[in-house]
Amino acid sequence: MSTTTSTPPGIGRDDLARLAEHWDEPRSLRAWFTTVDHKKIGRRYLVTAAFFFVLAGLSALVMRTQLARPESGVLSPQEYNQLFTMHGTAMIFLFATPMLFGFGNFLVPLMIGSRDMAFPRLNAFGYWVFLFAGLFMWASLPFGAAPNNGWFAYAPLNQDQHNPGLHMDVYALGLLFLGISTTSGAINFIVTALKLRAPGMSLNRVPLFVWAIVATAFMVVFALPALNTDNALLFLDRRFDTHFFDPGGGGNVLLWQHLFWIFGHPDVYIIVMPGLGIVSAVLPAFTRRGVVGYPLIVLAIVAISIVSFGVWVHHMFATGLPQLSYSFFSAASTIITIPSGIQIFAWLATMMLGRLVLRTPLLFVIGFIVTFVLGGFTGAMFALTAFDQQVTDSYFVVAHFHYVLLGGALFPILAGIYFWLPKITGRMYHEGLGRWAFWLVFTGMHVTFFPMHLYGLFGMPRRVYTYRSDLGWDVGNLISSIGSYVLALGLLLVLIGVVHAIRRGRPAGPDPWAGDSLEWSAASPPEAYNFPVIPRVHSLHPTWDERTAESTTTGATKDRILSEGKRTLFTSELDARPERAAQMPEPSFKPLVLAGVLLVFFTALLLGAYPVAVAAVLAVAATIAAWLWPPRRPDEEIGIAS
Amino acid sequence: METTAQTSSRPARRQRRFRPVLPLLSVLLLLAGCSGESPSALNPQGAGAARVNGLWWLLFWISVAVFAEVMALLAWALVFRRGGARVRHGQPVRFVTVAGAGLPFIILVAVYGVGLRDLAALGAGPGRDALTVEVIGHQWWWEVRYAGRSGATANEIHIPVGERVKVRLRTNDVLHSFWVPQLMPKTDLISGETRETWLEARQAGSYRGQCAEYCGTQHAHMAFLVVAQPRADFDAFLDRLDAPARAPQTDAERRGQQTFVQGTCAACHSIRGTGAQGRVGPDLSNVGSRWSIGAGAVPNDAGHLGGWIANSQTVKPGNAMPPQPVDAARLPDLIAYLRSLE
Amino acid sequence: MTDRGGVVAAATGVEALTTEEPVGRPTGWWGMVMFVATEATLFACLLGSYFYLRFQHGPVWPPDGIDKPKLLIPLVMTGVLVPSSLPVVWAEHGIRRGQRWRLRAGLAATLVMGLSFMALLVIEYREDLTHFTMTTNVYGSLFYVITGFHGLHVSVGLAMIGWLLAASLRGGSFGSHRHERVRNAAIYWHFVDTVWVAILFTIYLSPRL
Amino acid sequence: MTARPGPHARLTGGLLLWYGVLGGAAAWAVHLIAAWSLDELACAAKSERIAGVPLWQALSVAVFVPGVATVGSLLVATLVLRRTGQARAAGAHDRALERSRMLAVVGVWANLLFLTIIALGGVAVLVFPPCQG
Repeated sequence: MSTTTSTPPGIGRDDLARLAEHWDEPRSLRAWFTTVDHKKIGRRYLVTAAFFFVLAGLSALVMRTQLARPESGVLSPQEYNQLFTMHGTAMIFLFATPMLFGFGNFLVPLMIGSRDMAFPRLNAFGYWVFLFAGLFMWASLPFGAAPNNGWFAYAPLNQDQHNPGLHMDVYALGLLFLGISTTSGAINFIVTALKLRAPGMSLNRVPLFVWAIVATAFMVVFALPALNTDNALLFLDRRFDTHFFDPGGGGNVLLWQHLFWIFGHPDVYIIVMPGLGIVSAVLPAFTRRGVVGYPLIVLAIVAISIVSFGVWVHHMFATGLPQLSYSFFSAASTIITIPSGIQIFAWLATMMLGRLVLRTPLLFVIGFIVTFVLGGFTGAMFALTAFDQQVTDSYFVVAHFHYVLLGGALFPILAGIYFWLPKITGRMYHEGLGRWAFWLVFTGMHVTFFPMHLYGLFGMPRRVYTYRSDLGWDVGNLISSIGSYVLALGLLLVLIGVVHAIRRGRPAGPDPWAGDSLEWSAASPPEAYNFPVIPRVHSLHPTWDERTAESTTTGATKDRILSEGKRTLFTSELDARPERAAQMPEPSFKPLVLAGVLLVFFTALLLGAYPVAVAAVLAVAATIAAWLWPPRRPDEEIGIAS
Repeated sequence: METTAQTSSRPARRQRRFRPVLPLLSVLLLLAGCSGESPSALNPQGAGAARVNGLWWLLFWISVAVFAEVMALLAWALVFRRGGARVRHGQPVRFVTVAGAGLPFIILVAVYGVGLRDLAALGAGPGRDALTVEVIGHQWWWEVRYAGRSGATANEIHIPVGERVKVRLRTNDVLHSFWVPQLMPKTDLISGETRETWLEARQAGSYRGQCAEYCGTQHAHMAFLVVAQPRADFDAFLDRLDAPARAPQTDAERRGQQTFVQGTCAACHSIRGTGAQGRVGPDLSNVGSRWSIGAGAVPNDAGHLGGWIANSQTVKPGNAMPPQPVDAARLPDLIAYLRSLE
Repeated sequence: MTDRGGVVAAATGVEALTTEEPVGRPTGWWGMVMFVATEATLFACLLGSYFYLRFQHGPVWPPDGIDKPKLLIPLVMTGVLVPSSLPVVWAEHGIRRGQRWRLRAGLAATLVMGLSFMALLVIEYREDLTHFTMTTNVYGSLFYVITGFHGLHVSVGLAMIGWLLAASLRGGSFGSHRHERVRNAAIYWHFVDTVWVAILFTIYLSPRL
Repeated sequence: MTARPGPHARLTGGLLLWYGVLGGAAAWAVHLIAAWSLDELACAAKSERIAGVPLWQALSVAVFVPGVATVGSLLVATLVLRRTGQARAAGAHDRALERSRMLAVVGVWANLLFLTIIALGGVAVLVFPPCQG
């Protein structure tokens, strides 16, 4: 940083014009279908996931209406069973993960000072597949053919002879289809975070949110195959009479549970981890200081994501396996509490040292701490086999995981919505509406789910469509149902707040919160190229750091402006040393086409039109071949020895 | 920084936002007191559930203490770190590691030890030659058999008070889970396998149990009753299991028996000592004395029984019994006969 | 630096310990490695399921009077598939030096070997199907699904190799500056090979242990 | 310390760092898979021996060997922490140093956690008969 070398003056007008020319996409229908811009794709993920959230939430409201009174007849058992299955499946697979992937898509490139994801077209493809898979699954509901076996779909109830009809075919195929999106998205996050960080952002300067997303992505890469195996074997059992889960043919029903939970427990953290990352991202702006103990939080993220793979049998503590086997998993399930504890106390310490700015995002973070801690207690209780055997599959466990998931994912998501809305839309939300929404959501959440602990302990099993009035469960259920309406009202206010901000909100400016990470040094909403000058990062809080700020103004250099073509900078994996400027791909229809062909494939499998499915496979291969077909270049350019 | 956080004993003005929590906690204690009618795990009546109840209260009070700690720190920050507070830039790593890792570590390792002890206690079942009940799960009812006895009953498990009874669990179809909250935690019924658990009731009485593993359309109506009796009553019950069902006494009952044996009923149900030997549905030899119809779906009285026979699908939609074309004139006799079977 | 103590000291010195590793891999390489990682996990789940079902099943395996799998064809298949990685390596090294003929010849050799593997698989199936099928029992299900799933992966690998060959025959596609796709397809092909060894052990050799 | 490490030593050092960070995790994964699958599958086959070895002995090996590997990983992480601390005290300030130091902190803590989990599993091996349901 010597001042003697000739410092180029910031970025010139002509460079800005060239950047706009290379990166801007026209506002046309064609551009809408072909976009590869991570910000547009991120926004679509957010909106689509929110739509599925509304559907899954309405399912829950109908169920709570049914359960408000004993022996009520709002729903038939068949309807109830489909609704609770769709509620769980959609909340987990179609809301939580994609919503957080939406934040990741929008934010990761901005936070690491890049101009896009590593594979922008793959990113677009991932979104289309998510959309199609979500519609594929929900479309079964009006036909009365929705999955009806609970979100973990235990064998052998998922088998053809016990569960005829398309229900579980929709489940197996829908999740396999969706898995393509989740996997491709995860790989994209990993590669983006490894290779596209701004120069100077070594691993010890990576924002905690990015750590969380990358850890999540690694969990997806190693956990999802277990679910895919399970569903593929299920589909074969149902359609082609194999015997994997059929004890009559030598199969084993517990194989389903092992494979499911090898996926399923990491999946809990796949949902919660980005939420924890959001908390770590929100806190600095509202405490006016960095989060305490950065390496410890990184440790917590890494440790949780690894240990989460070794706790799966605690979901099977009542299946009668040897107690010694249980104890290995009990040990891991107990110890996984410690990294979570470290994070909680690091956040508390941050709040106790900083200066609190009590705005809506911070309110949701506080709501998160209260709720998640309570969910954590019951979670640690489940690690103990003896206690687990008493409360598993009761409403106590329903209470537990709603505390963990609403606390660990929904509250951070809502905090994130208010926090980044100015960045995403360029407009501020209405603070009063935000506070009302918080109090309604917080109150509604606890009124709904706290009583479930009690009637769970009082003996009410989960997944019952009704109950008798002489069992002492009436009052608790009625309170829960009332709470669910309060919660829904609060969430409606969130929606109104977002619409209000987009329509009427005052312009936000690039950095309304005086935040610390790089997205706050981009415009609101960001330009198509994110950063006119890719910054050179000098600290963990680059936007609070003058040297980093200088690197984009008076210290701007040609190799970080990169206005010749649609380019961004690749850097080295651990220490982010600049490697090369890379050309980024142009918009394309191919991601949409490929996702569409896959939709045809899965629909054909569902309906048993196997020749169509085979044709679709060929179309998939052809689309991919065309997608990746190398452009023809002169021999000298590509380097052919004559 | 640690000092400021930990020695602050000034009573903080209670924050509005934490108000909902305390009433909820008091609701917990209140409801725990008046849950007498529930099959509550917090009202244990057997050795297994009592073990877990002890563990629960240990975990509960630990949770209350840690929650109070977290809330106190949060409240402190909210009271003293707003407005004009000056930002401090330390890295209180020791505070985080002691409060977030050290203390939890000690608590968790201790609790893990207690958990192992309790698990071992749950595993210590009755001896080899203990009385054995065989429970077979069906969609959606429980078949109950006793080793060495020919008869069977349904949705009702009789055990002698104060004895540890071995329960052998099998399923005829999908997974179910055997759960009597007041007596014993769950054990799943695994297709293709046999599992074992045990029951022990301290006092005579009826303890409600229910299937806890989702098992299809009527998972909600798959309850059963554990009836703990003095040994003499229990022996009498066992003896009745080997004897033929009570013979019809009145003309109406005799006509009812005829309808049962010659009609469609006998295709699925059996009554000991008659021609009815169907094995699809529950054995009805003592149906008149049972606590409910349809595994807890409705009370066992004449009106509900008639409704059940005519069309059980309105009572328990999806169950395996089709509507019965029983002549309206014959139905009262059939009801009278079945009610007489005690 | 020749004595052992010196080497240990150098490797545990602060400079060595702060060496950036991994480093300098292109995005495509990382993408393919992550894809292979998730695929490998999928095979691990399948093979894990095999052992789980086998040991839960009882002492006799294969059950129901099915013979232990014969080894001749699978060993020939191994002899064809495992060495087929060599021409890919050779081809990749060639194109890095700009030698297009080596790319073409190497890919063609691999393609032939891979296709032979698939042909042998068909022969193997025709023999086996006379004894048992996928629906006979869980052993049949495992046998055909695992080998079939691997066969599917070989087909995908062959499609990649064929695609590379087609692109290289056109010209103007790959050279010493542009060979990332060759390397990525090579990684996938090596993966398919490696998995076969695990399958050979699991399906064909382990029942004889 | 003074001689510049050659490429081979650098590669070894770089990989050693990762052993210090993730060695415990890998060892624990091996421990868990081995211990669980040996126990569940042997008991399902109604046997308390594996290839002639009593099951509890096999399980003890599945606890002990990964435990030792985790201790090794812990020592390496501690070494990196010390070396980077010394270099820092000597006035070095480069990104790679700080990055390695952070990874070493993560490694030390992670290894302690994994060691605890393995040890608690070992306690269970001592407490329970292998196949009690």
